[in-house]
Amino acid sequence: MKKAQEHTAPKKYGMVIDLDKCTGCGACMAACMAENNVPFREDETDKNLSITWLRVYKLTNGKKFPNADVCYLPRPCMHCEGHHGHSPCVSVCPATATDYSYDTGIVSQIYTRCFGCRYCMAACPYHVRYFNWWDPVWPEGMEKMLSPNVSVRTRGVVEKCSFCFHRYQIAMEKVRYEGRAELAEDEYQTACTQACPANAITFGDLNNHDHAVYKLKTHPDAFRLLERLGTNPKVYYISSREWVRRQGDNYLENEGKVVAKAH
Amino acid sequence: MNIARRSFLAFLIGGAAGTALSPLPWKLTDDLSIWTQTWPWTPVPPDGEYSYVNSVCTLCPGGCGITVRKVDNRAVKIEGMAGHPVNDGGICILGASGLQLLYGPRRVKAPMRRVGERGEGKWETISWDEAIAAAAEKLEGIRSAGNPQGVACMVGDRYGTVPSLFERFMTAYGSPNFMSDAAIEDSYRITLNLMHGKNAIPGFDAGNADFVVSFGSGVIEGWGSPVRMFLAHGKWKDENKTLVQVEPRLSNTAAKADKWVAVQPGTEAVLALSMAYVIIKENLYDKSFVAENAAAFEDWRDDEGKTYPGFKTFVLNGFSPADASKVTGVDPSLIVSLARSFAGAEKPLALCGRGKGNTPGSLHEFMAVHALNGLVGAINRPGGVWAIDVPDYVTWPKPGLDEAARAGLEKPRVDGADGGAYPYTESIISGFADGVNSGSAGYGVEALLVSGANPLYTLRDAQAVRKAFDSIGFVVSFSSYMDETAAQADLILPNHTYLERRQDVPAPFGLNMPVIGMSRPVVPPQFDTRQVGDSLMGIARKMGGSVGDAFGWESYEACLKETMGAAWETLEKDGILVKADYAPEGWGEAFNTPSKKFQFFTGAYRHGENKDLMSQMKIEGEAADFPLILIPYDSMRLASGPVADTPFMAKTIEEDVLIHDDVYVQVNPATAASLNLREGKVAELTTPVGKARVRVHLSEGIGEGVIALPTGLGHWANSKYIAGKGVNVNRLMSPVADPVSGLDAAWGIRAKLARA
Amino acid sequence: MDTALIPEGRKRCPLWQFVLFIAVVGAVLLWGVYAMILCWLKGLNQTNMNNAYGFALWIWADLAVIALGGGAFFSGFLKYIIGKDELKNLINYAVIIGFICYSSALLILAIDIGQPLRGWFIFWHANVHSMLTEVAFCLSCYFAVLTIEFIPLILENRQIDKVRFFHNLSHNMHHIMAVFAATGAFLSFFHQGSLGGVAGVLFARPFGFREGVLIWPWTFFLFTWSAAACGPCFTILITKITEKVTRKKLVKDNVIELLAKISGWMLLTYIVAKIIDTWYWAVVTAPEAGFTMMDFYSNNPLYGLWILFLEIVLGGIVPALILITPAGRKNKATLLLATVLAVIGVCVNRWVMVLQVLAVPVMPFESWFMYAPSWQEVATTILPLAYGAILIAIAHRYLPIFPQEPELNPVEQQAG
Amino acid sequence: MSTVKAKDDGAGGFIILFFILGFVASMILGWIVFPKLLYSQKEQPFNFDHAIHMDMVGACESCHFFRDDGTFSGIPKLAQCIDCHQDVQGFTKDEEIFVNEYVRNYREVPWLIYSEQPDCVYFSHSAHVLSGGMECKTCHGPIAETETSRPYEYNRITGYSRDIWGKSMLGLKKNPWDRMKMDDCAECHRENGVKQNSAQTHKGACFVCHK
Repeated sequence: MKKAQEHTAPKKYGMVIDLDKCTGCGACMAACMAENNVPFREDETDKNLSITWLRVYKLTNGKKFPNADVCYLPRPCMHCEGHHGHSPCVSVCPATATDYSYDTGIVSQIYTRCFGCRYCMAACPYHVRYFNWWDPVWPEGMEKMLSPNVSVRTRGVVEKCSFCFHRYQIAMEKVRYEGRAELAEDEYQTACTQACPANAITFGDLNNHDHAVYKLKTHPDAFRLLERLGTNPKVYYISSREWVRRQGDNYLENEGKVVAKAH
Repeated sequence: MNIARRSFLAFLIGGAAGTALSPLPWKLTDDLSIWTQTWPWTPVPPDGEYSYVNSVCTLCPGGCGITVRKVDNRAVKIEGMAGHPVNDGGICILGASGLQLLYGPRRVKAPMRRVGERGEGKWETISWDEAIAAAAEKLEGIRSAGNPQGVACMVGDRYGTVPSLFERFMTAYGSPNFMSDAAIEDSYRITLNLMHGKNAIPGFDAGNADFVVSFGSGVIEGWGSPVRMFLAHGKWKDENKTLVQVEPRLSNTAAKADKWVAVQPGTEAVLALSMAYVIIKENLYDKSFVAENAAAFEDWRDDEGKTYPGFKTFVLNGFSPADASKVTGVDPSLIVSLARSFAGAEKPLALCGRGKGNTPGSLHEFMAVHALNGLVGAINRPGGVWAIDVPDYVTWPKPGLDEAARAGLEKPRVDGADGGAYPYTESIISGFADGVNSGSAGYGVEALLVSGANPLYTLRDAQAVRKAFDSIGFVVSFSSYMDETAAQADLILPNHTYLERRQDVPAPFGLNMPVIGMSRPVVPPQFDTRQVGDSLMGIARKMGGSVGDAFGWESYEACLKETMGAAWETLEKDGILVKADYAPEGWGEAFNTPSKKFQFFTGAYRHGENKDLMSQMKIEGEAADFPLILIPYDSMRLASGPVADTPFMAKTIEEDVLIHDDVYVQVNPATAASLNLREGKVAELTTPVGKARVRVHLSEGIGEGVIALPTGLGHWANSKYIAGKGVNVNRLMSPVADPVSGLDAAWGIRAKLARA
Repeated sequence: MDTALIPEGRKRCPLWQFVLFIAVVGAVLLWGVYAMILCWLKGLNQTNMNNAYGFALWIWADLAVIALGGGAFFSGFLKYIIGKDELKNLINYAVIIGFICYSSALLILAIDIGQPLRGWFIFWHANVHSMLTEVAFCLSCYFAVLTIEFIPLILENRQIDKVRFFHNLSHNMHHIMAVFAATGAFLSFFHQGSLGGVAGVLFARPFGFREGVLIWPWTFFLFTWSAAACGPCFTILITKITEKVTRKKLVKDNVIELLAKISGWMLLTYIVAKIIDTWYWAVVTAPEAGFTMMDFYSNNPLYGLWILFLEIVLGGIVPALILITPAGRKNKATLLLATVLAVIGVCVNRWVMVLQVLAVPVMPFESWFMYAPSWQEVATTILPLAYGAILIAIAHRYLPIFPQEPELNPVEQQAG
Repeated sequence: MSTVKAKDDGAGGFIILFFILGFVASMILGWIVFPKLLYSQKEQPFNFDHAIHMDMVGACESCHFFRDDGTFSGIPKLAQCIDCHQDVQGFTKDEEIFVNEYVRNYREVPWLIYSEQPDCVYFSHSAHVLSGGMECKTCHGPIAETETSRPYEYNRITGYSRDIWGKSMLGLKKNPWDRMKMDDCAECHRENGVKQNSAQTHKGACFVCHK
């Protein structure tokens, strides 16, 4: 009665962000918010209360005028693989509301399962997890632009970037309809990747030799955030500036220059 | 214990046991938890059929192609249109959040007439017939009283059918006071007019340049067609091309540039001319271009035999790196190396126009920078500046004029754009307020039509603009949103938003090919609004006579279709019309100056102000009273044109820009220390035209004595998500008329900062 | 008026005094209840927590009260398992204090979660890998045990005891109490430990993370140990306060001293282990993540080395030394000082393991996160104190908690 | 002592009676009254005869089809019905209502969907029907054979269709379509080895069925 299940090689979706190209324009953030029904409030200036699945951080080199320099660093969820899928947040969730899939490498968050203990937020060093301190309210009429593909969250739950997993689901509908086995690289791209006007973000399967990210992650200037903690994140950054790469992790004073690592 | 009590206890225990064995507690617990998962007040967006509609974004002059994702009849997301010649799938933050304007809380939902005091926010909704009649009656009254010139009109964009309809209306009606929002495009147009002899807008083949010197242009902060420039920037990074940013402040562009040249503010032209000095002195310029296709490089003689110094003499006599260094603060050796690298590059390109380019600039500066392009021959060639003819598809016959119209059109303009002072300038929107307030035109302004512009917010010296508005008896706004100007209007005839209307979108600024786009209705009109072209035609027809006769089209769409002619079909189908095989005119044919050559030195320099060039451009205020210089800065995350930030954009405003309702002013730590100010402290910022409450943010990205405020804040009308936050920097600045163009060339203003 | 309810042979203050006390403390309680209702109705936006401080005052309060409530399981363990029979004179009170602490902890947790109506998901959809799941299960089970331990005490009320059924029930329950005490000790070992594990397993939070054995980080054992050490100190402290308030001696000195002595040695061994743990963390664990110890104690307005000194020296070494010295624990003032210091020490430890963990910037381009609780958080944290005071007052008035009380405070036979 | 007396006064039976009374009352409340209170009924806008349509068009996919992007169309929109139903066909009252009230006014019929899953669920028809080869009946039951539309029952607290929990208050099911809770999805997925890829549970990962 039932046909064979979809048996395809496990994917490991990841991202490479070229910080040299990133202009800090924020289009990725807006695209992410629009894509994922992210709520907004009247005062969003306290960034510790503001929900931005993709947050663009501003890094400074700490030097004096005119040697000062800044660099923007977009920070989505890192979808940490940790050690064999044990990302910092997944294992701590008491209700299995967040999960790591060996099939896609995506760390999921199920808002209706989450009961808001916020342990995952304490566990995540990247601050990618956001709590809904308020019930979301859309001004009258604006709920028309809500996407049916992403659940609207209520007060009291944690939310975070999903690598636009619903886009994967939608893309798979077509793949199945057309009787194909595999998703093409460009069929599943995150909203931020698609929106980035500087083409700074590349997204794809880190396991797939044919995907752009596969090669980019081995770029000599590639690094990951807080790699030393063993989080094993799936978001890579590229920067030609040494000071930026050095801010990607913590180093003791006597530790040498950040050198490119092979991955 | 008595029996009754024990029986009751037994009843309770039995009840508890029974309840526990019934589904009630368990199902209730489960259902209550499900109730919390999607509360009754949590919106559940309905699913449906997905579709995509291509259109053009008109929120800025960038002209990006957009693809709007729809679920049944709802538009749910705006994405960049893949393969579009301008943006190829990319999108900016404003464009991406455009649906928040369409579905936003500040839409004007129907025609409205003011009932309370101006700006009080009391309106009555009226029918379209009433609204059209009210406008027509009032305008007819002014006209029949013999003062048609007393009606002024402000539009946002200069080109396209809608601005042309307004221009036509003003002509037929009999008023010379048709104005459009000014930006660097206007300064560039005059520059090309003077140096190329062309009525053209500049196109920058930026992606193909290999050494770009930007004189304060926010290449990645919204200058030109923003997404196009982002893509070019990405290409430079991929191909190891060089970007040098000349700017007093560490902008994002400066940070991303390969070299940031921290110049004294307002001295960019000096630096450009000093680079020219090195290039000429060291013979690094494009000899063939200069010799064969350029004029006034060497000293020259006019018909009467009088000798004039050429560009070479002019530059070599005053702009040595050593001298320029004193003014610009840039090390002479850096100027030399910069000039050498620029001239030595295969495809160098120099850009100017500060920040996003929302305000015009000093024409001398534009010409100085463009002369650099001329020196290296970066004109009409790959990687250079191309002169693209202004859109010319609006070719309607002139309207017939009656006596009243003819008389009115004879009158001087209120903004001072005509006559001898500024022969190259069509309109000077920044001069309007002064003209009204001083009555210099010799007649009063009785009515104002505003479409696509938000002058009360975007024009400098907001107090003077407000005063002018207050003196005008009848203000009609055609805005889709309750912006600052609409809030002060007497009558609002709301336009469809760009996602609900069909309208031509002329060439995006900076694109190096002639392109016409067309926006189309993505969703049906959400409210009782009307395409502004139809509203205007309705007024004209209601007025009748020669004014009505000037608009013979059945509707705006009929007008559009007729105007587009053969292009209509392509535009309907693709939303864009591209001349794919377009190539710029060769050097031999490119110039239409009297000499038919590239004019290094033009009449514009003969205003006896050559000496002033070797200094900081003029700004308002005295150094003694105002020891600091305040410069505005632009950010992609802050929409600073007629449209304000969407809620999504407001979310992205950085923590060093705004905290609650207070804006941060960027101050160098040394400056702050001298003023006894610390990080986060509240301070009072005073300029010759206004004062404001700000907070101090210490920044090493700005030099001593200079402070910076972001543009795009300080809205007072508009939605609660952006209104009431920060300060409108236009309120603290006043326009400075450029001596050549008359356009606002203010790049800053003197200021002081004190503890509050 | 309520003399019929007061245990025989014991003197209690006049009813009006009692009612006044309850009224005053009750007002504080109501304030806390008001704040609690605000949090439930309006949500956690009533707090000053934010996305950097997902855990804050409440979780600290939880950890602290559970550590302090550790007196119950440890004295139960000593009495029933080890056989320190003298402790029977204090065990009742230890159980009540434990009951208060644990019920408070559960209440605070119910306020602290974003979706209280879904709180049961932690049991139904339990993730066995999560320390919090372990906490929730053991905490609830141990609370049930404490309730069972508390019930025979209630049944000893003069009027209830008159009912034969209750009398027998109470009697039988006393007999099997050893089983519950053993269960309680076992459960406590785990949930005290898993509370330590809450911070210890956060491998991406270098301030909290500790290595360990199997799935348990060192903090797992340190938390159990410190609860066993400081819980009894809290029991002693509360007993002393009760004695002060009721103006009579309730427990003989030898009982107190025995518990104090055991507590002292526990504390001493704990603090040695804690020092080793801190040292290993500072020189091995943290540097591996790229941090020096001073990274955690500088560049911020609050957390300095002083807090380490307060926790380890003042709150650990000093009370331990006092308590293991016979003179120290015999002297009323030093005994009291030692228990206060030990209580502070363990509370500070719980504070840093919750709040400082989150305050430390982990991404190099971030700065320290600072936090001050809102009044709603403070009120709901004080709520258990008020509730505890009231419960103790009622229990003391109507239940024969202290077996030695009649002996220590003989009442002259009254007329009528 | 009073307690001793009470024990002896023969009130034991009385007490048991009251226990039973309480027990029975609460059982009635829990099993009969509560479900009545919990669920409310709505009638469909008009009756829909699946059987007659099956005779005419032959297969479910004729009306409930996949769109070209692989998404499932679900309940047909007016546009699909209009081909056949421009004018009143046959003589049923329902047909009259449909044509006169909806077709003529271009109003979509506000059908109530028995199998509507909550917002947090992502259900892919293509995965089940196209890749999994499942029949419609497996989840939807023999709806194709029905001639009338049964009333739509929904839970007053959650707003869910009753079909999710199922008719049985105990959650018992005989047929796969009797209940459509997460456990039912998970059970079938487990049996068929569908994406058992969760790092936490080694069962189905959450994002397979949730959004």
